Amino acid sequence: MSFIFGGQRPQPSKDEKFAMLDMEFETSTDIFTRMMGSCMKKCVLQNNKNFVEGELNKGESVCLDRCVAKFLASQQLMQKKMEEASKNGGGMMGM
Amino acid sequence: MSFIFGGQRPQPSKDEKFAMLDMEFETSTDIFTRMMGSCMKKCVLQNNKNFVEGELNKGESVCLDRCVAKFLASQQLMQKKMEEASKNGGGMMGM
Amino acid sequence: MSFIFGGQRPQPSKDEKFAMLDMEFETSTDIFTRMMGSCMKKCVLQNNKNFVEGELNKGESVCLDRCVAKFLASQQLMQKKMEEASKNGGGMMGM
Amino acid sequence: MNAPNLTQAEQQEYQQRMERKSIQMAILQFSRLTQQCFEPCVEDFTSKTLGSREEACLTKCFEKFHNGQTRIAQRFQENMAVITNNGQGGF
Amino acid sequence: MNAPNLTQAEQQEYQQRMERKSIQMAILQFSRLTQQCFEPCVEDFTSKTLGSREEACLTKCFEKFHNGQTRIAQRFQENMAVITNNGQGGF
Amino acid sequence: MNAPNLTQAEQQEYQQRMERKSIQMAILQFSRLTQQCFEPCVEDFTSKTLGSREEACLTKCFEKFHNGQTRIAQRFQENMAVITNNGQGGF
Repeated sequence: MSFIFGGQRPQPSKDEKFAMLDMEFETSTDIFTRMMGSCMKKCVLQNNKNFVEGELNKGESVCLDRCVAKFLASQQLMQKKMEEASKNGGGMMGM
Repeated sequence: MSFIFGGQRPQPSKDEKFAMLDMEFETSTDIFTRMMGSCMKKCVLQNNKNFVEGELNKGESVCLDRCVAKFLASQQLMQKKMEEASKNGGGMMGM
Repeated sequence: MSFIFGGQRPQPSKDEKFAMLDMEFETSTDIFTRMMGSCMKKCVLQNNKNFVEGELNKGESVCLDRCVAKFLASQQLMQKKMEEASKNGGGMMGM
Repeated sequence: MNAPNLTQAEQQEYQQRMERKSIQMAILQFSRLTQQCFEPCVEDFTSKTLGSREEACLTKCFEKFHNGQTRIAQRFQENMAVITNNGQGGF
Repeated sequence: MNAPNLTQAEQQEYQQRMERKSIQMAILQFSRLTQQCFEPCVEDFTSKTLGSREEACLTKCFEKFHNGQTRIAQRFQENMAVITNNGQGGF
Repeated sequence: MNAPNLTQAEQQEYQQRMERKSIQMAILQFSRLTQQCFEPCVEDFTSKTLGSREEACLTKCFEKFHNGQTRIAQRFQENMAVITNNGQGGF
């Protein structure tokens, strides 16, 4: 997320380094959880009100594969837009 | 939130002070995020299934202004009720 | 959650002990919050669009009692399934 | 999961930490409640002040959740006591 | 809630901590936004690349949220200033 | 975002911290899953014990999510590898 980390400080302390790694971990976790929520909803839950079957069928599997690809592509696209907005002085999402 | 912080300890340590500030930050962040979620839903998303336009139109803008005012008024009202319930010995929300 | 804590380390440090207790606290809080969300939705909110009454009526009360029992039973059942899946080498939910 | 053994000094320190965490949780719960009642009760945005009907709805909604939460917390504790005694462990 | 008094050294240290927290919050807000725009804009899974209509929708959705968020933040700060001046306290 | 350089001692310490965080995350994920399956599967509150149909639904729901999550995690890692190699950076 280069639009956020502008200038890096020269020699971060241990706590700072750990905080950066924590942030990376929480970011990946968050994006993964959201992607899973959206893709399960779009590919599996809409047609499974009663869960008669535990296995993923062919249609669900293919849908999940594409959904992951599209979710990450959406994330890349929005990141680009965010960087553009950031350059135009908009700041980070109004806060 | 005076109903929560009853008696304050005399001289808090640095960690305690930081924890208090963290709490304030997380509280404002949380309320802001929820307000944004509710107001975007009520004023913008209901009529924008396809996002043909990125700008806010006049109706959306005015709706957001009022929604923020009403959300904060609701928060104040509920806080008053909470303080009353707290005085009547109910404790903090049953936990 | 015995499927997660396999072998315990011999003598945990203070920080480790606190981290374990924090985890327990956050786990109970999370499960309680989710149970409350689901049970309020199923027993109370579905029939209260306008909140004409602040008290719980008889039907709502009984429904909440049963909902709590069933939610916790569901949690126990899913935990059993998780432990079985974990034994079969599936690992923890694919991550 | 077996609870770790704490020395007395650690117990006191953790007690304070718990208090802070409980306050934090209560605040976040309150802000969730605000949203949960705002969404069904406030639907008119032709004005920027709450109408009397909206205020009444928010008040009843608060009471309903407060009562519901109290009841759920009681049942939760009773059920957890049974589960723990049955040796099935907690979470 | 009265803000605690910080020494100058503490202020500096807290400043840094705040910066990190703000970054963290911005990142999580961004990932929430991604999901909020993905769900209404992407509904076709017969292909694994975004169509031009989907891309346009995501872009407009981003702008709409960006503009909405900016406006809400302004009003939030104005309203909070009024509430605080009225002595009703913050959160 | 460039990963910071860790000394060997720091790496070991962080490793332990990561383990705890992963466990925490797994627990919260499990509790989310419980709710996600409870909501569609349990709808009858005329009794306080789970019926056999409800139990079957919960079991299938668990399996469905478990399988879905596994597949999504695999694709996620594959896609992230491609994105990183293309030099577009991670998050």
